[in-house]
Formats: sequence, C-alpha cells, structure tokens
Amino acid sequence: MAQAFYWDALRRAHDEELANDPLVFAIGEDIGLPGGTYKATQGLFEKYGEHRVIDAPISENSYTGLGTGASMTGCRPIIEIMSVNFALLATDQIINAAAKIRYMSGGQVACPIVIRSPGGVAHQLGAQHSGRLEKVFAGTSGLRVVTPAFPADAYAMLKTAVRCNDPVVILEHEAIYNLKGEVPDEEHFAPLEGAQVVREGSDVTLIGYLMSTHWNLAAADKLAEAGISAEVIDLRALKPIDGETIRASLAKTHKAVIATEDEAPVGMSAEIMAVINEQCFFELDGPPVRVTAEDVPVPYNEKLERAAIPDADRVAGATRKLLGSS
Amino acid sequence: MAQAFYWDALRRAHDEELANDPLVFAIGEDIGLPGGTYKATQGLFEKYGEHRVIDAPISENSYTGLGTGASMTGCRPIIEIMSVNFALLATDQIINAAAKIRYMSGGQVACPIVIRSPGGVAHQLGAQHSGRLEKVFAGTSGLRVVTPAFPADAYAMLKTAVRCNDPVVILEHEAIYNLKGEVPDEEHFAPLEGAQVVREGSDVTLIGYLMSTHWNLAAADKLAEAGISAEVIDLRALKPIDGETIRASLAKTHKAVIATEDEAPVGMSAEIMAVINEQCFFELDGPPVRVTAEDVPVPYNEKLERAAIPDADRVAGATRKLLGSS
Amino acid sequence: MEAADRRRLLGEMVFARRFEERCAEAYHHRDIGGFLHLYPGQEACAFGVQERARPAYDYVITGYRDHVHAIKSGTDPKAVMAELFARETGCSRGRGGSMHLFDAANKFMGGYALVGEPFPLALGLAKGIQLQGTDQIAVCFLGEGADNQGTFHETMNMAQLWELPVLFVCENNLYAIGTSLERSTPVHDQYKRVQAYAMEASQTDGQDVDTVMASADQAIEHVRQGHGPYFLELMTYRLRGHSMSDSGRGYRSEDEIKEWMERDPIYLFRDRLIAEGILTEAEFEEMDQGAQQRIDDEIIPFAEESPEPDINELTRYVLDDDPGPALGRVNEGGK
Amino acid sequence: MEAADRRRLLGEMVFARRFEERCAEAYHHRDIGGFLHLYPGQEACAFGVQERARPAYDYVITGYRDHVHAIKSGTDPKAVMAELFARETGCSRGRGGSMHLFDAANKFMGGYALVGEPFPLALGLAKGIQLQGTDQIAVCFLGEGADNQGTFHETMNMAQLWELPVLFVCENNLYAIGTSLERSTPVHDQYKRVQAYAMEASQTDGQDVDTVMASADQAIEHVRQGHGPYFLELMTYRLRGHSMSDSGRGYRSEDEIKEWMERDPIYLFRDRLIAEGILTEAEFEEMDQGAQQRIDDEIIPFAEESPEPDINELTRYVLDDDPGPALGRVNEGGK
Ligand SMILES: Cc1ncc(C[n+]2csc(CCOP(=O)(O)OP(=O)(O)O)c2C)c(N)n1
Ligand SMILES: Cc1ncc(C[n+]2csc(CCOP(=O)(O)OP(=O)(O)O)c2C)c(N)n1
Ligand SMILES: [Mg+2]
Ligand SMILES: [Mg+2]
Repeated sequence: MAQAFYWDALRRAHDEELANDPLVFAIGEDIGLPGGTYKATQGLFEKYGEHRVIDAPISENSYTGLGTGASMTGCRPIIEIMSVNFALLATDQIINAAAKIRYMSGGQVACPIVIRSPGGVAHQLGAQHSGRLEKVFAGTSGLRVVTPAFPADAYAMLKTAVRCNDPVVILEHEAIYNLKGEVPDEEHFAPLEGAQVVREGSDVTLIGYLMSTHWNLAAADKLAEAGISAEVIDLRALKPIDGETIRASLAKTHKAVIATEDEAPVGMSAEIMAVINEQCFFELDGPPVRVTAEDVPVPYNEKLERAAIPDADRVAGATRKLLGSS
Repeated sequence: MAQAFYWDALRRAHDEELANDPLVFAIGEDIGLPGGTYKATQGLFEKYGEHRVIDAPISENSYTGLGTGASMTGCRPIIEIMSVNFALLATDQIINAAAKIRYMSGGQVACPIVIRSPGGVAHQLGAQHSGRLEKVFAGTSGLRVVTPAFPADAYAMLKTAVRCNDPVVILEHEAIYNLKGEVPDEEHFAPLEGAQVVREGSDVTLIGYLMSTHWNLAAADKLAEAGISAEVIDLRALKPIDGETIRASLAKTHKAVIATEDEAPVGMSAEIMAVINEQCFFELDGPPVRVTAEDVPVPYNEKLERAAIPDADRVAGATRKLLGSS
Repeated sequence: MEAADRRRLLGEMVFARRFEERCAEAYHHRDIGGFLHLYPGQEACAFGVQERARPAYDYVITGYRDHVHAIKSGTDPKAVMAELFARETGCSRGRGGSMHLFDAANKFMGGYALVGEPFPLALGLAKGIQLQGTDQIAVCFLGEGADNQGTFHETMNMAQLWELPVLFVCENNLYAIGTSLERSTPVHDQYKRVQAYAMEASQTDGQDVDTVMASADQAIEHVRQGHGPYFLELMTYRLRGHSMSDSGRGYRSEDEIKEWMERDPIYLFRDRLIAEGILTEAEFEEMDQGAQQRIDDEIIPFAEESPEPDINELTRYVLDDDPGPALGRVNEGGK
Repeated sequence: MEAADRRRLLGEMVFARRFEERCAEAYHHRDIGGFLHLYPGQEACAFGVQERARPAYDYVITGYRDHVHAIKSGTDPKAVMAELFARETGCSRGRGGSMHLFDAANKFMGGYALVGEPFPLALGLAKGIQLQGTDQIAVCFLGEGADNQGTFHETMNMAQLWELPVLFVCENNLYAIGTSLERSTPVHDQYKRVQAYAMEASQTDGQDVDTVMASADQAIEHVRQGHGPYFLELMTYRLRGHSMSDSGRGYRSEDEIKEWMERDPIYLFRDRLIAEGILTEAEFEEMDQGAQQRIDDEIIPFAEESPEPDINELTRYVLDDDPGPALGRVNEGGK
C-alpha cells in the first residue's frame, strides 16, 4: 500500500490497461509527446508509441467520434478532453452517438469508450474554464458517469471503465490531481455503481461527490468540534444515484445536506433531492438542504469566485442551521 | 381574436418583428427559400430578402455563433435549429459563449439572440430525433428558457424574446406545430418568466410544460369524470421555475404530480421537485410524484416508444394512486 | 467483369429500386413510421463502390438514407424491411428504424440521423483497422450537404494526418433537403475541398455504375494498399423528395428533374447491357418482375408476420446485459 | 509612413512587450490569477494589422492571448492591468480575467478561452456590419491550432459564401501548446487551407511589422471594399511558454528558439529605424525606459489601488439589469 498522487494513480491505470490489451489506446490534446496537461499519460507515448498514445489536433467532437468508431470494432479508447468545458464541443458524439448506438442497434454494437475530463472550479480560471457539466452527462440515458474523489478510486475506476462494455464518462477535477492518497499495490478494480460512506456519523448525512466530498469531510471535522456527528456519503457514481446507501444513512440521521459544486437549477443536487424524496421521504424529518453554487457564470475575481461556490464552512453552516444549532 | 395554428402564430411573430426592426434577422436550415420545415418563416424570404431570412449550410455550431456575434453589434437574430437534437452541436456557442458573454464582459456586451428549436418525442423518429434537452439549457446560468405550449404563447413569447436583451432559448415541440388555438389580433407580448394556471382545481396540482401540459389537461378531464378536481399549472418558463405559483396551488391541494416528457435523471422533474421541497415542503402531505419518460434512448418501435414516455392516462393513473383512489 | 456478374449487379440494383418504392407504399399505409429517406436515382453510388469493396469484410457506415447500403453490405432485405416495420426480427431489432439500420455481422456499422456525425465514426473504424492490422478498409457514404459540418473538416484532417484506411464517398445529389449546393458553399466541386488536407480525391459520374466501379477500384486500391484515405465524389441525383414529406419539387425545376431522369442509373446500365448483348429487354422485364415478386411474396410477408419487440424489454440494450464488468468483476489479468 | 508614426509604433510595441513581462512578474507575485498567456515575440502581428485597420471603429476579436490586441484597439492599459488584478476598474469589471478582456466602446469584442470559438462570433460581427451598412470590418486573430476546429471550416465556408467583411488573421506560431503544426495537420501552410473556400489568402513574415502592414493594407482593402473575407497568415513565434505553467522548452529545440529570438519583431524594427536614421540607440533606450516607467508608476499602482468588485454584485450581469423587456414590458411599436 503506497501513497500516490491522483494524477499518478491515473497514469498507472493507463499504463496497466495499455499493457494488458493491445486494443486499448489513449487520445487527447497534448497527451502524447508533451506528456499530458495533468500528467495522466506521462511517459506512455515513449512506451506504447504514437499509434496508441495519440496527440490529437484541437478537434474535440471528431476525436471523440474517432474513439467511438474504434470502439465499435473492438478497441477500448481512453479519450482525454483537456477540460470538461471543451466537451460541449463533443456532445453530439457523446450524447447522440456513443450513448445511443447500443440501443439503436438492438444491442448489436457496443461502444466501450472511456471519456476522461476534468471539470469544476479550480482557481480563477474564469467562466469558460469553470463549468461543472456532470448534469449534462448524468442526465443522458446510455452513459455511465463516475466521479472518483480519491486517488484509489481514480485508479480503480479508470481500470474498470476500460473493461466495461458501456460508454463511461469519468469526471475528474483540476484541483484534485495533486491530492495524495493510499492506492493498493496490487491490481484491482472498483465498481462503477454505488456510493460509499467515507465517514460514519449519526446526526446528519452529508451527501456529495468529487470536490464536494472533500468539503463535506472537512465540514464533518468542523461539526465534530461542535459535537455534531456527520456521516459523509461520497456518491462516486452519478448515474444512477445510489438511493439505497442514502436511505440506510437517513434511517439513522433523518437529516440530509446535499452539497454540490454545480449550480442548482437542474443540477445534481436536484436529482439527489428527487431520489431522496422518492426513496427516503419517510425517513426525513424535514426537507433536505441543498448547498450549491450560485446560478452565475463563474467570475474571475477571487472573492466573487469564492462567493459563487460552496466550501466546507458553508456546508457546516447549513448543517448547523438545519440542526437548529447555529 | 382568431384561431391560428401554432406554426402560423410563430410565422406572424417573425413577420411582425422583422418588420419592426431592420436589425432582426432569421437564420436556419431551409428556413428561407424552402419556407421552413415547420413553416415558421413561410413567405418571409420573399418579403425580407436573403440577407434577413437566411438559409444556412448544415453548420449548427457556427451559424449559432454567427447569431451571437451579430447580436453583439446590436442585431437581434432568431436562430432556428431544425431539431433540438442538432443543438448539441451548438452547445459550445450557446453555453460557453452566448450565455456567458454578458457576465464575462462585466455587463458591457449583451447577446440578445433567440434560439428556437423543436424537441420532444414526435412519432417514431428514433433515438437521434427524440431528445428532450430542456435540462441542458435550463441548467445553464445566463440563459432564459421558455416552452410555449399554446399558439398564443408561441406568438407572444417569441415577440418578447426578440425584444429581450438576454439570450433566450425557445423550446417548441414537433407534435404541437399543428395545434390550433386563440391568438388575439392585436400585437402583444408575454413575459418570459412565470407559470400560469391553465385549469383550476382543488384536489391535486398537476405540473408540467410543453407536451406534458397537454397530457395534464387531458388527465384533468379524465380525473374530473372520477370526481377529482385537478389544477393544472403550465410552467411556460423553465428558468427559473416559478415556485410561487406552485406554492399557491399546493396551499390548496397539498398534493403534486409532476409530469415531464424528459427522462428523470437530472431532468426538469428533479428541478421542479427540488423547488417544491425548498419552497413548498410544509404545504405537502406527501412526496410529490414524478411521471417521467423512462431512462432509455427513445426506441423506433411504436409500442416501445409509447411505453417510454408518459401520456394523459399515465398522469391520471399516478394521480389516482397518489389520492388513494385507484 | 463477367457478363453474369454484370447481370447480377443490374438485378441487385433493380431489386433495390423496387425495394425502396415498396417502402414508400408501406409508409403511406403506415406500416413504416418516422422519417423515411429513399434512394432511387442514386443506386449506382452504393452499388458501384460496394461491388468493388469487400462486403461483410470492409466496414460501411452512412447517414439516414441507408437501406441500400445495408442491403449491399449483405444485410438480409427481410431484416431491413422488418426493421422498417419495427419488428424484433429487424436488423436493429425494431429499435433503430429506417435511419438507424445496423448489421454488425456484415460490418454495416449503421445509419445515423445527424448530418456529418458518421465522418468521425468512420475515422474510428479505420483506426480500429489500423490497430488490428488487417487489410480491411472503412467506407463512409454521405451527402454533399454533410461536407459543411465541422466534423468533415476535423475528420479529413486527422484521416490524412494519420493516413488511416478510410474511403469517403460523397454522394453529391446537389441538394441538402431544399437547399442547393450553390446556396450553401462557394466551392461546388466537393473533391476540391479536400485539397485543404492534401487528400487524394476525384470526381466521377455517379449515374454510371461502370464509371463508379472504375473510380472505386482506384480509390479502394489506394486505401487498401496503405496509402491513406481517399475522397471520391459521385455526381448523382435523387429522383424523389428528400423524405416522405418532401415532394422534391418546388426547389428543383421540372427541367432539371427530367434531365436527371434521363440518366437514371438503372436504365443506363440496362441499356448498356442490352447493347453489349448480354441482356434482352425481356430478360430485364423478368428480372424486374422477379424483384417485385420477391418483395411482395417474401419480404413484406416476413416483415408483417414478424413479432414486435417485447414491451418488457423496453430498458434492455441501454447498457450491457451483463452488469459484471461495470461492477469491476473482470477477469483479472485476462483481456 | 511618417517617421514620427514609425517611432510611435515602435514605442507601442516596446510598451506591449514590457507590459507582458510585467504581467509575468505580477503572476509570480500572485497579483494575477488563473491562466495567463503572454504575447512576446508576436507583437508585429497585432500591431502590424491593427495599425492599418481603424481602431475603435473596426471590430476586433481573438482568443485568450488577448492583452495586446485589446491595448492596440484602444483599451486603456490601466484597465487591462486592473482586469488582470481582478478589479472593478478592469475592462471586464474583474469578472473576465486575462482570457476574457472586453472593451465594447473600442470595439474590442473579447478574448475567448475556447479554441476556435471566436471564428463564428467574428462572422457574426461581420453580419452585423452588413446589416448596418457601414464600411467597418471585423478582424479575427487566432492561432494556427484553432484551424483544426470544425468552426474554422464552417465559418470560412459561410464567410465566403455570403462575402461578409471579415479579415481572419492566423498567427501561425507553429505550436498549439506542446503540439507542433506538423503533428496536427498534413497541410502546413495555413493560407492554403482556405483554398477549399475560394477565399483570398496570403502568407507573410509575421516578425517584420513593415511586411505585416503591407499585407494588412492589401487584405483590409479587399475586405473593406466589399470583396468578401480575407485570410492572412502571419508566420511568427512565441518567445515564452504557452502559458505560465509551460516553459516553452521540451517540445521546442534550443536552436529553434534561438533562431526566432534573432528575429524578435521589436529588435528587427528598432534596427531598421536606426538604419533609416529616424531613431538612435539612445532614443530607443529612452523609449524603453519610458514604457517601463509608465507601467511601474501608473499602471501597476492603478491596478493595485483599484477596488475589487462588490461581493453583493455577484449575481449582477448574469442577465440584463432591467428585467422589463423580458417581462414583456416593451415599448410597443418602438424598436
Ligand atoms: C446535424 C443535423 N443537422 C440537420 C439535419 C437535418 N437534415 C437531415 S438531412 C439534411 C440534408 C443533408 O443533405 P446531404 O448531406 O446532401 O444528404 P442527402 O439527403 O442529399 O443525401 C438535413 C439538413 C440533421 N439530420 N442533422
Ligand atoms: C476548445 C478548446 N480545446 C482545447 C483548449 C486548450 N488549449 C488552449 S490553447 C491551446 C492551443 C491553441 O493553439 P493555437 O491556436 O495555435 O494558439 P496559440 O496558443 O499558439 O496562440 C489549446 C489546445 C481550449 N482552450 N479550447
Ligand atoms: Mg445532398
Ligand atoms: Mg499556435
């Protein structure tokens, strides 16, 4: 069991999967010779060659489609889109094609592509580099959508995504690549479904994913100081939302705080709330609380930017308010 | 007050707005010389000329961007995207550019574009022509999103959209263009915010928009036969959801059925449910019920297609079940 | 080409024509739903190219006007008609419909409704071929209207950059629904547009199946020999409207339609075979009758009598039937 | 060009260089956040073209490497620096940042982070000009990497089809971040790529501001006279890394960098003015000192001392301040 950076966990998963199957290939901008913006493919161009670790021209829609087409012949492409904001250019290929081909063909043609892309608010990158588009993909039938929040998940979910026969969108986060964490030495695979309880507690359930899981963990620390025991659920997979794990927690706590980095309207927080309503309504003693980004394009100015998105303090504050102990 | 087809109400609004302001222009595939797939611009190419009623090459992303660029100089383009499924090709221009330019420029540059596009499940058009993408636009900060369900709204909301200084997405429906309804003869404008109660009732509130408003109205008829008085709210505007009108209704009925044509995950139904939770939780005597499409790409086969989306019967059934009178 | 093969090819073309006409009829009877885009007038394109490629070995992909490409790829016409009739026996199990025929066994990788969407998919098929090291090629058929999409540019650029084995066939029928070529692009010869990628390209009469075959030979040879992609423009015309809701008139003059009717690829080829002495007028009539009979006696009844999909299978095929791999239950170490 | 103007132009270029270098420093001091893309090495492009267009009359639009284009458009450098410092006095009120400078009053219509996104926007600016009937033009500056985006193709096609007044300036600096031109497209001369649209185009040395001005004159004349769009390729080089996290080495050889440093546009122009006898070495030093002083004494203090945006205005500018029009309260009959 070794400590690894998040980016390095991804690099290891790429390396192992490229080694395992000659039909696995990676494609994306600057991922080959230059080694990848976030180093997730560092050194692999040299190791596997330009036909398998491919520097793409700036043509997001078409190299995503290239991946899909190749996957129809049995290849298992890993497509890196440098920022999820650029993935909007590829939504035709992702949503109209990759997500629907299996169904439209009556199950004949699978599209086992993996699309990796970082999103979220990093640090003053401005409105066009701060999109949180998980809502777009998690709202699409035919896709799997996962959000590894820790290096171990980044490693083990990417590996499973490559072996999985469905199109998988892996949403990463620009501010997490340098996070360090335990990653077991032996090869292993994580499921692409199901939430995990990453901290146990009894007074309230904090639900989140990716960056908001980290806020929730930090908020739980703060709340513990105030004598509040918060359970933290990391959804890990956004499609479908694991209502069962949430229900089991709410059966204990009866109170839910949902924290997401995306803006509320038609966002992940709405879907999580709807799942709670449908599957856990009678466990609740009040409406779940949403802590979400403001409904604004993300501003460049740092103070405005901070005001636009939640953080641990805001989660803790909303929780205290919900528990009537503010 | 005359009866008009939905398409003709749109045509009239185009005509009046083109006549009113020489900087209004329309662009889209086959909208000029061929008169428009849904006839919303019929006859206007001849009347206003090729520079103002423009047949675009099949280049959705770029003619949408053309509209945005022109709007930055003071023009008021009306962009028709023949099917909302094709609008996925233009999401970079819509979401990354048009929706964010005002904010990124600190309020200096407005993008008063109108994007009209029909979506929804028409009749056996298959997975790639049956997308319901309202979630994508209603989830985007900086856009206005409206869904006129009746000819009068189609006319009056398009006119307002042209005069409005924000980018407006008007989602129409392929199966509604031939609907007939009253449209007042005098020029008028409808607000791009706020729901309307289209049928009063006291036992339950049926909430929907566009096609689902029509299901809800038909369901209310059926329910009336069974002695159930249903109030029907047509949201009309999807961003923001009008929680106040919903609350006023739920204060009477205490029961909500949400019907949407889109699939549930991260869909409009989730957002409506979240708004109810946040603004009307204590009016409810139980969780709102969602009647949504199945989470599948829409199949071609008619029976499967019908099974994939709701209808009036399904709304009525869910309502009866909620009321315990099934 | 042997006389017998020439006769067979004409027979296939006649069959395709009658098949499409029968679809129109079935559409009017509401046996077929959705959008329906028919191929009459353009037969020499699919037949000329696919005759010279290797059906069921080379990959084929196209747009929504896809029935004939599927049939020439080897898809059983019964399965195509059953698909149009939305039956479980259809080549896409009734889920796809006219615009989304698939037949993986015959390497027919689909019809797609979104204009321009197949370009990158075709590129990917070629990438798959490259990694698998076979001498297959990928053939992508699309209309000239699709050449205005961004995917055209992005795909041509990558195809040539990486010299992938893909043949782009542009069926230039002069119109994209009601908008003419001249009103949508300043360079009317489509094969000239790929000069921007230094791609090998040529333009040929798409009404004459012999000419198409000759050009296809050259193009396919180039691609199969590993010299990179090729762009083949075929000048053609659709004799019907764009889809069933379009008469095909209004935006096209009667004179123009008439001119092209005189160059109907089937009658051109028939007349040539008769001139060559390898077919008689009567044999042609027989061939034609036979085609119609096969459709009426075998194909339509098969479609009509086939079962519809089981409604309980509505959510099947959204994801892999076996959830195992997605749950991390993979054969560790294995592939 | 008058001697005085030539001296002024050199002075502006020197100022721009020092401005950018000062930005790098401020970035290291964390006064500037986010991504920062600097312009040193490419100055002759923006200055050569914009000098010959009509600043604050013609529209200018570009990508994320936009400081100098804004300044040459007439944006007060103080407002640019204040924007980078995220202040309310910034040209985008601190909301945009380095990649999103805007100055509508000077017709600088923005910097955009998404590669290729400005192409269609520029086309729209030109469409606006057409409908308003002025003799303005729209000038769109982008890198050669952007030419691989689908929007390039779609935009060039429509620009030529409708002969809109737009000048595309391709600043070909041979690299898109770490990926070289040769590794991303088979046709290296970008101006040849627009042959596919029959667009007028040419290629010029982008290091020599005189050459750029001469080419720009021709290009602008073409566009302003109503002959349609023009594509001007300028061969240039960025002397720094792509952005602050890139050293610019690794993927570029030291020899190559050195070669281009010898063709630094500022020193080329300086040497020419000295040779022409209209500038002395000492005058140049003075000019340079003056630029640095202006930055240190006026510009940086202005940015530092400016207030940040009011946090209560977080949600302002998402939509129109006045909700009236959206609510249907329009001046009926009026425009
Ligand atoms: C992305 C997209 N945009 C628009 C359409 C609507 N549409 C369907 S077919 C067509 C014309 C295509 O013309 P062409 O490529 O020449 O093919 P043809 O029909 O002539 O064979 C259009 C615009 C579509 N299906 N997809
Ligand atoms: C749509 C999109 N894809 C990718 C990127 C990441 N990116 C930023 S700059 C850049 C290179 C652009 O190169 P070029 O157009 O030559 O401009 P240069 O930076 O050389 O001036 C890339 C790939 C982006 N910002 N937007
Ligand atoms: Mg065509
Ligand atoms: Mg460059």
